[in-house]
Amino acid sequence: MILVWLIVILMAGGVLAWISGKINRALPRWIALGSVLAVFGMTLYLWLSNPIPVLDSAWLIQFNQPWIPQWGIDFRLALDGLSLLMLLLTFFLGLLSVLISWREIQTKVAFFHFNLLWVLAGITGVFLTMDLFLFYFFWEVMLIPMYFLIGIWGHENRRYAAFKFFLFTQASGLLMLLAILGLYFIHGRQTGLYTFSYFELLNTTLAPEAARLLMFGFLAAFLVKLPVVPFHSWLPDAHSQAPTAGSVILAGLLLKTGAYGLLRFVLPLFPTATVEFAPWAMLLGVIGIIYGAILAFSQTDLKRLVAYTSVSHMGFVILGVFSFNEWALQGVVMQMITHGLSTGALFIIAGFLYERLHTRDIQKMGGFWTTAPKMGVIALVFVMASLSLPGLGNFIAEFLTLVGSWQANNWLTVFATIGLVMATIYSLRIMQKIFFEANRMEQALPDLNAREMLIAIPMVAMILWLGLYPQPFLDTARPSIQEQLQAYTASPPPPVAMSQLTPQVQLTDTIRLNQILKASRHDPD
Amino acid sequence: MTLTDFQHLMPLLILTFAVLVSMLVIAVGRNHKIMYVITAVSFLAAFASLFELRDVGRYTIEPLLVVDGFGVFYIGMILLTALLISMLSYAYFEQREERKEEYYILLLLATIGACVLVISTHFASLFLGLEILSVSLYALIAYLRTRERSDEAGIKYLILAAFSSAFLLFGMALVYASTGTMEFAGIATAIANFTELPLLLLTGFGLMIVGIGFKLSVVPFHMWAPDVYEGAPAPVTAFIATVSKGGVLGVLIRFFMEVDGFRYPTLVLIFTIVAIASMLAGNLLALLQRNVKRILAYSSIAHLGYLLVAFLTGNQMGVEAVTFYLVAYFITTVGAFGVVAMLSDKERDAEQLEDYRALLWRRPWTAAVFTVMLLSLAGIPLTAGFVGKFYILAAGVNTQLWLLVVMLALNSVIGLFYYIRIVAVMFQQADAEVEMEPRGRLRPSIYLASVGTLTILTLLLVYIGVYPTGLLQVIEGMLAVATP
Amino acid sequence: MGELLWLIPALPFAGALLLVLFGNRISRALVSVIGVGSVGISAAVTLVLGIEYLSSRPAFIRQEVWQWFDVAGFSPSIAFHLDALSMVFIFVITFVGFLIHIYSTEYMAEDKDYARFFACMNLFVGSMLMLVMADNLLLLYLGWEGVGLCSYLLIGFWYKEPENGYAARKAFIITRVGDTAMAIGLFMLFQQFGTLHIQSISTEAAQVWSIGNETAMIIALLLLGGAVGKSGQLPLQTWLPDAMAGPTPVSALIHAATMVTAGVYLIARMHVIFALSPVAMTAVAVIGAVTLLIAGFAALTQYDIKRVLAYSTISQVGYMFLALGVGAWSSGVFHFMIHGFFKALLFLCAGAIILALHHEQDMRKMGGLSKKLPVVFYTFLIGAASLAAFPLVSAGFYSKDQILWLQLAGENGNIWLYLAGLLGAFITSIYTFRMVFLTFYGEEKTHVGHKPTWAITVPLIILGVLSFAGGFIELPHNFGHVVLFSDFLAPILPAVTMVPDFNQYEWMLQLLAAVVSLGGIFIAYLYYYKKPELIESIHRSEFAMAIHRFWHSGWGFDQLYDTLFVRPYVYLSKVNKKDFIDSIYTFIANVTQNFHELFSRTQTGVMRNYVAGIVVGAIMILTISLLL
Amino acid sequence: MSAIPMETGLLLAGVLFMLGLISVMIRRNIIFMLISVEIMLNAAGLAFIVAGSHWAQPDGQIMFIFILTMAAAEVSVGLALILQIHHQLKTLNSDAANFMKG
Repeated sequence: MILVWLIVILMAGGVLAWISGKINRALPRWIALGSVLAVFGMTLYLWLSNPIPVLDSAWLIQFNQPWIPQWGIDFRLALDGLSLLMLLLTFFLGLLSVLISWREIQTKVAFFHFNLLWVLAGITGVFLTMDLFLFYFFWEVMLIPMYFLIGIWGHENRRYAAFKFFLFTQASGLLMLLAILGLYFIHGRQTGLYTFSYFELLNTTLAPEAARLLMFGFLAAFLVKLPVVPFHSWLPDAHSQAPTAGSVILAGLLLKTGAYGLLRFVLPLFPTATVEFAPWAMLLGVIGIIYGAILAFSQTDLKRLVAYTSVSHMGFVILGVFSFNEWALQGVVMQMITHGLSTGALFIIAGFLYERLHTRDIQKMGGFWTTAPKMGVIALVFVMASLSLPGLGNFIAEFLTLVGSWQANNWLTVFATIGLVMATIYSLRIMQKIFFEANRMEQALPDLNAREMLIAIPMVAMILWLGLYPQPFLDTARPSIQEQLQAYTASPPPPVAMSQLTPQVQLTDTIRLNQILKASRHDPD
Repeated sequence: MTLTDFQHLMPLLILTFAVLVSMLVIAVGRNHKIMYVITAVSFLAAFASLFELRDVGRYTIEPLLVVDGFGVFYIGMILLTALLISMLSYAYFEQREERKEEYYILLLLATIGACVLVISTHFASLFLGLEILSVSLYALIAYLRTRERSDEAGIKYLILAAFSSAFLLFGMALVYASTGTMEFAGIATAIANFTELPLLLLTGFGLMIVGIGFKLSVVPFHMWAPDVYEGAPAPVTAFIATVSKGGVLGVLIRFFMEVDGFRYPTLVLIFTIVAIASMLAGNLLALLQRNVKRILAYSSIAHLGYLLVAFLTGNQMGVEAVTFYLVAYFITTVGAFGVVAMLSDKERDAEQLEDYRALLWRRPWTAAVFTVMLLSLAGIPLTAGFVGKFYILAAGVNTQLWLLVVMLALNSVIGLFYYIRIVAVMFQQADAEVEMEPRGRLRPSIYLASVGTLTILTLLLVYIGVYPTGLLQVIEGMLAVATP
Repeated sequence: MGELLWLIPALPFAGALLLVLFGNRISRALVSVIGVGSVGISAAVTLVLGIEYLSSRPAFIRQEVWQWFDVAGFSPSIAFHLDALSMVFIFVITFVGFLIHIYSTEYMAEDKDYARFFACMNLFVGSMLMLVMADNLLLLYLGWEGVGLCSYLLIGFWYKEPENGYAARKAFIITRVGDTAMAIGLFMLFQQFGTLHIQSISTEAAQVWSIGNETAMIIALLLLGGAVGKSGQLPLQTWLPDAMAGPTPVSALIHAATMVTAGVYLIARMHVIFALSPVAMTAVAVIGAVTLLIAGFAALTQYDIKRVLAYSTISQVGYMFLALGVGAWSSGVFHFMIHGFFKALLFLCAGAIILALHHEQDMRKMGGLSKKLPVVFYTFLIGAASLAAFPLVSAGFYSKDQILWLQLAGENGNIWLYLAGLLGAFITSIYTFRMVFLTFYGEEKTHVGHKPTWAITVPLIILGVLSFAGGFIELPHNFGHVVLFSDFLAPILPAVTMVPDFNQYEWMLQLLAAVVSLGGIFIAYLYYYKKPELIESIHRSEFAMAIHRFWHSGWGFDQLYDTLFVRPYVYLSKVNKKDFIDSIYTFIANVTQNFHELFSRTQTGVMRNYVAGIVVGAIMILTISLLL
Repeated sequence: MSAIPMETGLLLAGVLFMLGLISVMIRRNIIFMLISVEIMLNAAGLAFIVAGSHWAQPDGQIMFIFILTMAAAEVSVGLALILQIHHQLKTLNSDAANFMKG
């Protein structure tokens, strides 16, 4: 039931916030803060009260209630480590979103918070549901409020951005719906049991051709959401036009639903088709890493720049997912969390700057370190996170991903690693243009105030924690990752498929590694 | 005709009686409110009489009509829709000084026509139903006769409808000529004996499709729709978009299921082309349109295309999908036009996009209702439109009509654009020059019925969107007996 | 023992953290106490541990602070490893670091970002210690990147000047190129061994691979890539001269004594892998030889005193690589230590001069400082002698001579490498004393402002003593034969296999080296003190000036990279700023819109057209139904 | 009784239908368009009668009566509308009634 409460509290809070706007302008903010705090507290409690689960049951809590029995649709929620982590991230960023909007949003406050909470509710649903119909349902539910957030409270070009965001995600989502339906009927014909239950559908045996088509249906939605080049073009617009809270949620959470979908659905549902597609997917990932990095370098709109860095960073996710090993997947999960934090933080800093300067053009900025050293330090931390400096969470994520992807494909990993150099190039440009050099503005930039520090400090603390002691997070994710990988452990991805794409470095002792892996897998520690 | 026959035709009789009473009342003295109450009560009564027929099974009134679950459900749908439309009409017509009372008579008559359509099993009853509907509509469309557009729409609809009726009739004649019967069942038997369909019959079917296609406003017979939608008063537009089309679609389904037209690749091909063309043309035409009523017209063209997808599956699931979608579509369309009607003033309807600018801030609840309606049309979850679209897609995937299904998905995206565009206009900031409340309005109490209706519609829409099980059960239960 | 190990890096980190959090709110004196004190205590702890270590002589001491993470058997720890090799490095880092911190209190006294400076310096010392104390390569990588960050922050310390920022970014990016290679090396190592624990890898590699193994070669070359980037070796050396944009103590600590030698540490640390691959070894040696020559020639032509020293650093690190490349591990490390002393000394002297001359760095505007700044002069002279390998009395002579000697005496040596080293030594002494003569002799050209006080002079003197005496812990066979240093390292770093019966030539080679060094000094004396007109004659020759310009620009590497990489990248980025993929979608949208307009045109509003539409539809339907 | 073959009768109806159709297409005057539509309806009626006589059933003729009735109703409404249009547009040219388009 607690899972249902999470969603219900958010939705009810949203409605309440909307209504309360009639009474008092500040009330919606407090209601929103209260509801997010409540769900965050509940999730934290769940996390702390559940010791690291043992291997054979990845699922911590399940909730099941028939919904549309005619079609085999249940209101089925379930929580495992992966979902738990995603929820923690969701509510953490949700909390920050409420806080950063405290001063930024001054028009239609009540409706803003309604949308904010409903986006969070939709995202929560996506991370929790184990019924494919319900999944699609939530997948769409989170879009509308997001559309409003961008379209109403966004910057100058908000309508265009909102449209683009909506159309891209909808178009891809519909393809996923077709694939879900295809899977539903195939499974139904096979077993006579027509159901959208994730757990049942996992047992579907698919002809290779069908599997491939269905996989592409799912991929369409997730790759657009992630986003993978060449489906990324909604993202820079949406990210740069959204209000700060919107950008944080977009970059921090909505992109993660794509990654989550890949992990949760694509991997276990289509074990053979994914292996076939893996080299191409990894190639897409690498292209994304490099392409995003190159484009980020030349952007002059700060939020647009950060948006392209997201494209680049999300390339690591798909690279990792299609490596099919635990290191890479742990890296992916870490990347989801750390990227959520670090990019969210960069957007927040962009928001702080925008509030003070009313511009996002970095060519007009410069020399802010002199007057705003606190902001400078915090920006520095997250810029460094974005170029994956060791000691910060992003490094663990990207290093694990690359270690894992190296096992799968050498050359692509090499190019992905080169992406780190490019990350350095664009990241340092951010620091240089904003905080260093001479101040081009007439006015002095006020440093962060107490509220802003309250937002920034937890993020710095989190990113350091994730960088120095990520084990609690890794432990939480482990059982579910192993579950997702079950179909792959029996047969590692055939090297043949990879050598078709790229010449391989000759390696002599790969067998040794496998032995080590096996040994370590049996070892509980 | 026996007494039981009359019992089974009770809803129609109630409506007919209401028409007669209305005429008498008008003869005695004009009173808008009384007429309005009579109409609403008669619709309610007719609908209530349907409960008697709920478990009717299949009752045939030889040779013209059949009352079965399918028919009862569709009649119910039509009656409720007509009721809702009449509820919305009151405020709309109250602010117009013209004679308002005959409107309700025409509305009742048109509803009777539609009801006859969906229970007809004979060309004659089909024709009669259709014409009762059409002729009433001619008058309804041009009802606000001082408006140029109303007249233009009326004459366009009249000429074109008569023109298409000629096609339909000629087609019927040819089918009759080649089969020797005008009963659906008889035609089915006759066709079953042919190894290959004779030319005459095919031509007949082809011509009939023209006539039916016109009423459904599918491509390429759709061109009247935007003009008529624009010119007609908003409630009448809602009526055309829902009741008229629903009735025709009902009889089409009945006829096709009866003769099992899905066996003939030619017919399937024609409908496939029509469906795809309707989806594409409808959505593309609506894309940058700035007149809301025209947008809704084009969108209805597209929606008929979607419906045809489910129709083309040619099985029980398809019929259920069509029916479910129709319910959702009816609610949504009535709701949307209801909003249009509510925002209209006595000079003109609120049809330009500009009229909706910043509506969300001026009249948040109206805007919210309209947003929900538009989202339902777009097929976004939490609304009935989503479940309906899902049902259609499911039916399509089930029958593996991949081309149609993919086209549907693609078109949904195009469609999304213009629905969202209206939503975007509503939450735009108001320009300083635009007056917040431009027009003098009636007493708020007059709008009570409209507001209530819209609220009900919205709640219904969300309810079905969130919990469609109930409606699904009803549809499955009612339709199970109907389809052979 | 060893419980205190974690304190060594932790103290500077704590200092940095304190300064970041409260630096702006506390007095300068307190900042100095925290900044200098943390490193000082760290140095003291090092001393305590070092004494303990020397007295008990364990193979190594390991301390695990916590397990970093554990993913499917990949379980690196935050753990420290102390053995002789890291001992040497820790010693240099903490002590030289401590001295430079003291020095900085005076050098940076006027700067308003005093706290930020010390925060970065402390952070640097901490990261550098992390690097050399790490027991696994991932932690090493953490330190490795950490020092890169600090280097970036400190080069760009005076951030108002865009050039400084440029230099800082250049340093970070170019070293990151090397780091990337190294990271790939780590991936491969992990794939091979399932761990990044250095000891395990070293033990296993020796068992699993035979000499010449291809994988070992690739890994070694990749690690070399990292080393080359960090140590400013060819082909990634171009960042180091520009890095002189930072404050001079930074140049002394980071870009001379410690960080740039991280590559040396890495190779020495992973010597097992390198030893397995002759190709990689040759690459190391050749890179070292070529770099030391190129940088030497470039140093000859610089006017900026710090740039001379920067090129000299590149060149001297080249010697270390040369040593490592022939398997003379401990000689390389020995030279690192000595170089750390004298180069820090030289930089600090240069800093004192620059401070005295109001931030004037051009040697052409210096001169006659020997009287004005006597302490600086004499300590500089000691440093210069050491750098030029002045025979017998300078530490540099012993460390460099050992390297040159092993080029011939070592089994892996090569006459060409030897000659390159010898030539390098000759050039070194020329440019070193060019510097001495230009700066301290001749007439005074700029007024001396700031006279150094104790905070500057004491570190100079201590480093001067070390630069002089440091050499005596390792003396050649025929000359005292003291092997304290290589003995100390022997458990970790194997000795060079010598060519048999070669010892009798050693004195000849020593003599040659001495002659070369003195010859260089003499030439510098001749050209830059005695007969400056000789320089004039060079300046008149077109050809000579062309070469001069070429060398001055660092052999044109900057221009080359600019053309090859920087400009294409920037072009590619700028030209696609609007993202051409976006235009694909715009195109689709436009096509849809065009369709809309096309279709809209059919809705003419004219009834007869609608009739025609129906007729066309009817004809189509009839055609289909009749033809099919 | 030598019946006219059904095909011939239908052909006649078809021709009539085509005539009506073509004149709807080429006529601009709304009244003439209405008349032409009536011709088409009558063609359909004729076809019904022919078919009915072929099958020797009264159904065709019944249908024709229905059609006549309907046509009458339609014409009455139509003429009223045309009057209104003429009142407003001062012309019966159907092409003039094109306020609504796009």
